[in-house]
Amino acid sequence: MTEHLPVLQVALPLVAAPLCVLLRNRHAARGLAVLVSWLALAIACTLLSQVQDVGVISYKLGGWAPPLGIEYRIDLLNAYVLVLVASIGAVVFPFGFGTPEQGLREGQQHLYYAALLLCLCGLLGITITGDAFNVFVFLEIASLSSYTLISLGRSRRALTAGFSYLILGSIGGTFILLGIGMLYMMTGSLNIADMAEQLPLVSGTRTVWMAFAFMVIGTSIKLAVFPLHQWLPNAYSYAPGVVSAFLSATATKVSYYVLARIIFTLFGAAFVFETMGLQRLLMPLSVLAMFLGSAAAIYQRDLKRLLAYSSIAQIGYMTLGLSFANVSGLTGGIAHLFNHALMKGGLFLVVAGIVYRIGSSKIEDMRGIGRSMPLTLAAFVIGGLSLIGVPGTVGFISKWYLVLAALEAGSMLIAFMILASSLLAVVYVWRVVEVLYFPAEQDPSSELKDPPWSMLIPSFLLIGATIWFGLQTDLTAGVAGDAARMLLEVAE
Amino acid sequence: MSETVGLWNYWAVIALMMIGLYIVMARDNLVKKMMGLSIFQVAAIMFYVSMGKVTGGTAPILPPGPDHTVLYDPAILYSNPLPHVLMLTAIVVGVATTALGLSIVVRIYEAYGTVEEDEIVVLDGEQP
Amino acid sequence: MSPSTAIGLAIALPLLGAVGIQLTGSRPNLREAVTIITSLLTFAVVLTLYPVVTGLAPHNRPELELLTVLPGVALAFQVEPLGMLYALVAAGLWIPTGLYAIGYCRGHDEQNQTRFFTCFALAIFAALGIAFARNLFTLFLFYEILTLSTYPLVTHYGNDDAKAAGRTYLGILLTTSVLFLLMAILWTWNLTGTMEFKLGGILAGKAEGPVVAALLALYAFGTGKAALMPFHRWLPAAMVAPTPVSALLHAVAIVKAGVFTVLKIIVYVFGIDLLGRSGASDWLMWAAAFTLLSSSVIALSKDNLKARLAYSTISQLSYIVLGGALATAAGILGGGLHIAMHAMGKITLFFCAGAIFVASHKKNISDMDGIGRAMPFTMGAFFLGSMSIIGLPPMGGSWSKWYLAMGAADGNNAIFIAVLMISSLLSIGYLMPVVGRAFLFPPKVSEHSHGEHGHGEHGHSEHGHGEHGHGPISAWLARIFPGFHEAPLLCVAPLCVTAIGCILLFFYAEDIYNLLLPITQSAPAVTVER
Amino acid sequence: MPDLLPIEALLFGFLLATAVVIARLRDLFAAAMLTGMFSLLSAGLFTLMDAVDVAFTEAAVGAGISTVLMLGTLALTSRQENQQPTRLMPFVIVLLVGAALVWGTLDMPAYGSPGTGPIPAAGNAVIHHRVAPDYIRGTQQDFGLPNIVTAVLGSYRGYDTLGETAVIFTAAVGVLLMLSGPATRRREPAPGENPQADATVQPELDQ
Repeated sequence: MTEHLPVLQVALPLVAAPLCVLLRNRHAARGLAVLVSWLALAIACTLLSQVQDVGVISYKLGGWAPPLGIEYRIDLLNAYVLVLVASIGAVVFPFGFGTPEQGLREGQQHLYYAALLLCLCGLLGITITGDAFNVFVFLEIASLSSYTLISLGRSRRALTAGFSYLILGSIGGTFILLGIGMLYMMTGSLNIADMAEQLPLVSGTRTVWMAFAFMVIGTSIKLAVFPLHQWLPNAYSYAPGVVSAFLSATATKVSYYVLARIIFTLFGAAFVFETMGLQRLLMPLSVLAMFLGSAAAIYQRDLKRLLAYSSIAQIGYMTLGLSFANVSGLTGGIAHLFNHALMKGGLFLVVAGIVYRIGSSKIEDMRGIGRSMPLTLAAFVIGGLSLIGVPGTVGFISKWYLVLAALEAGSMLIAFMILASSLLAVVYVWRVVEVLYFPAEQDPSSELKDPPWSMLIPSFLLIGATIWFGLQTDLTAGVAGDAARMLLEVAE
Repeated sequence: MSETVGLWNYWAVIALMMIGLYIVMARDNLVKKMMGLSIFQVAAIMFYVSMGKVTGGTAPILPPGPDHTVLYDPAILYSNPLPHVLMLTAIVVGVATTALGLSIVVRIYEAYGTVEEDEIVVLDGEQP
Repeated sequence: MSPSTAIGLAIALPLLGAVGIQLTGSRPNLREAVTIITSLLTFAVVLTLYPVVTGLAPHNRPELELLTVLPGVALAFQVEPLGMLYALVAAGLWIPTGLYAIGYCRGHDEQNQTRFFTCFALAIFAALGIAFARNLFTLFLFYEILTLSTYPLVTHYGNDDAKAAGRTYLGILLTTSVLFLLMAILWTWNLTGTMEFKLGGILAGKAEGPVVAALLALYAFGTGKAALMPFHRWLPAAMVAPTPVSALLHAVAIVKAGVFTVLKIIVYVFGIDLLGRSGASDWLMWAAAFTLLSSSVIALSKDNLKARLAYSTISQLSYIVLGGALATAAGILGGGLHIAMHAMGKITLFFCAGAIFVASHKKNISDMDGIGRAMPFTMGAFFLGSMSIIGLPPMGGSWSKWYLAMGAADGNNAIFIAVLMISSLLSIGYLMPVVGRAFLFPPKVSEHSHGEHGHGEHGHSEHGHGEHGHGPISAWLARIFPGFHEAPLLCVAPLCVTAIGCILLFFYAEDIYNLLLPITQSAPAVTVER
Repeated sequence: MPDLLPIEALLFGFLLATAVVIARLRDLFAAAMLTGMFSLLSAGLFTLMDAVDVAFTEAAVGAGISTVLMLGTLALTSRQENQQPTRLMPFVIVLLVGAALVWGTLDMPAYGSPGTGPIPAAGNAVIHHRVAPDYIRGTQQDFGLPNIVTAVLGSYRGYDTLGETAVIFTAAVGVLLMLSGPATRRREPAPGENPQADATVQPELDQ
């Protein structure tokens, strides 16, 4: 049984999705989705511990040996991402259990859960597979379901947001497809490990350079690397709350994983950073993202939009970590992948709870509600402190590694910039905290109270995790460090 | 024949691809964007199929052998079957994207009364 | 109780107290009992550590390691002399401040008292964490907790003024700590591979010349709580808060956390040897001297009593920074002594300012003519506190100034003796007129009606409390001293205690001196006995 | 077979012309018909490139289903595209991307080149020597099926096919969710209002 866990990881949600449609009952569908997400988490955790014990797991689908057949190849990095995606799913899916799903019409809910499960399946599939074309297939499953989920938002602008994402996402997906094609043409293989072996023989060709460029650009669109981020603010602002939480915590993270895989496993750090000089482009763009994303967040009037812009800045931290090409930087980037997922997922859930109570995500409508929703306020403050990077929270851990990486790379300036940009986070987080905390001129309606426990518990699980993993970093920074050393082929 | 002459096929594919991409980026009409996207995707498929072609080769179908079996004859030159396999999937992905995109377009028309992006931006108010 | 347990208990008690206060919020008397009992217990636990520190050799300090956060970076505590002193100050002064806060809040009918006392306890928790921090990470963690836990206190009134003050407060403290202090910590880690405090410094041999000076600048300005100019604005801004908060800020925990951090870093990260030898701290002496003199001058110009005291604090903090920057044994000792002396003196002054406000609703010094006749205890205490701040015997403050001057002389920086003298004269200039006006000036006729008005208000809100709210003792006092209009007993008693404390410190300064002496052991051969 | 070259060139010529016309046409109905045409032409091209399965699928799915979807959408929305100014920026971007791609082709194996062996090198069509021969041989040995594409699709890369099915299913779920959306959001055009060519719509805030 355990040897088939890799395929179960993906197949379970894939099979559950049509079941949801067949059930045609929202309670049953939701129950199934929650159950599957928990099982997926259990599988992911088992896989991670297996990888930690025995090293790389290779699962040959249908028994065909790679490069002939498709291989699932699980090492420390993707086991870690699997755990992240599955845990976010396991926490987010039960959010608001028992309350009516927002913005959905009667008779749609089971389809909604099918789409959520498909998205989970797609993201897990991208992460686990060791075959380049298979990445594309699952990328499309994840993308199509996320276009749908985003378009389900209550405002009509969700539709345009979903459509823009569909256009940009498809362009990105096709770019990745072209890149894979060119690599296949030059190496004759689709298996990532096999490709990586063949690539050094042709790494001087213009075709491979273009393949690299197209794959990086395609992934960067999905990852919302500045300035390819335009789809993100609208998508996360207008999507249903749970979807924003789920996607912000998983979709960009998986894209980051793909980018790391392309850079370090497929092409190799030497090619990417010495021949192509990617860091010369990625580093300034990341720094710009950190500042412009945060600066834009300061001026937002909608809380979800604020968080979305903050995501662009946080993605800047992650790509910055990548661009240092040293162990500390990569550890910081990979750790921040996990950490940012926890805090942003948690914050979006908190906002979803607020929206459930007051029916709006506009900051001006939230004056003084912290008085009647103390737990929500507390969760928001902790999540916000994490975004800022206050010690004792996960944000600090990521920042720690990133600044160290900058110092190791001899760049005092970048180190200062990382810290300075976190001060912008202070501004946008505290702007909201002030609105929530200080009483409104007129008394808010006294019936207002914290959202139901089915919403509070998932929010607090993620927000609490930002503190837990801020002090206990074996799973995050520890595994991230091991993964970084593995990718950079540095001995411990 | 210099090596670049043998690449004209790819260049034609790239030209098609770029026309598709141009339609996606430059046109405001959402249906037109979807048309551009499908041209773009078909061109990408053409790119793959082109690389599988072997001059003098034949379609990757084995000839029948005796007793309802098939014959493997190393002398027969086949075009590469793998790009074909991949592109069957890609075509389906393309049409799935088109279907979903168009259904969102229908909903946008219901909500806004238009499928022109510039008008939608105006309707959405000051924020882009 | 083993010393390790005592450390954990000392830090955990205020945290538990905060939880207890939150839980008993609906029953004020019980809540106040929790505050008082917790503060007494905490102080008792901290006291048990005192003999441990004085009795053990420097390399054998009690420790408590909670968990490893990152490889080589632990959340860990250790008791050493400087931290012991700060812990004693923080835990010790929590008792009178707590009592005073109860009196003040009741006398003033404050809103959200539960939140107030919870955050107060949390601040003490953070302060003790800072005091016992074994490494830079732990120190930074609790430093930030201290900043955040005091934010609700500073913005207690929740109006626009409070909001603006909160922004300044949080803005400056977070900006400096994240941008400079964290940078300095990470840089130190990058240079040395450790964050553990070590007598003699961890940077010795790892950094030279300009790097040391740059690091010191990052540390000194990064510790925004030390209020070195130009990062001092938060301190006057925070004056919008209730007076017990000001006492907490100025005397008990916050600013002392800042100067304590600076001293601790100078002693345990740089090492007195390194700084003394390299001259990397020369600029810091001048920066401190500048802050010291200019804020004294600003204090002279302030009519609002609390604002004047705030600038006085900024000035006095720079004495301590200066002591550290001198990087001589006497300088460090003087700085350390001044933490305790200034705390006792300034808490007295703030208690007095609050008592005046509670009793007569007066904020400005120009309105306080003749107030000493109605409030002899308060103004008497104010006089004693002022003497200590100025540095006149028989007050504790005289010792710390003496050692600071010695430190300046030892390090061939005699010019700073002159700076200290001038500053002392200036502090006479801004403190003594308050006492003079209170006792010597007759209440002005035009002010009298205002005073009557204030008196009427007082009779309306405070006097009532004095007679009915605070039981028979107050009533009895009011009967035997009919001309007095003192604040409630819970306000006046603590300030009398701390004023007496100022005098006691004069006589017990040697104990503090002996406590601190081990940390200067690696200092240049110059000693104070010479 | 050099004699095929002109036919392929002709087809490409038709395809390019169709694409340009689609880009320029403002009658969306005609444009939709032309996309069907485009798919058929490319199906023809695929046949010439020996990709009969792809050609068949493209003809059925691309020319058939896609066109029907487009026409259906047009029936529900508007059939005419607004006049709009030509934009320079997308043109520049497209030109740059195209130039980059062309530059990238310069080290590719020539079209139709059979390649010289399993060693990757610039200009060597290694794809015909790694993996693919195993599929051709394996199809006969492992399955005894005539169609190699079907064999690979069903077995070696069967998992992609499962993914493909999942993609269709995802799209189906998406379309169902979209088209059965909450009716409250439907906005009926006001009486007499022409939903098209109404460029002077007043800005209206959402909800």
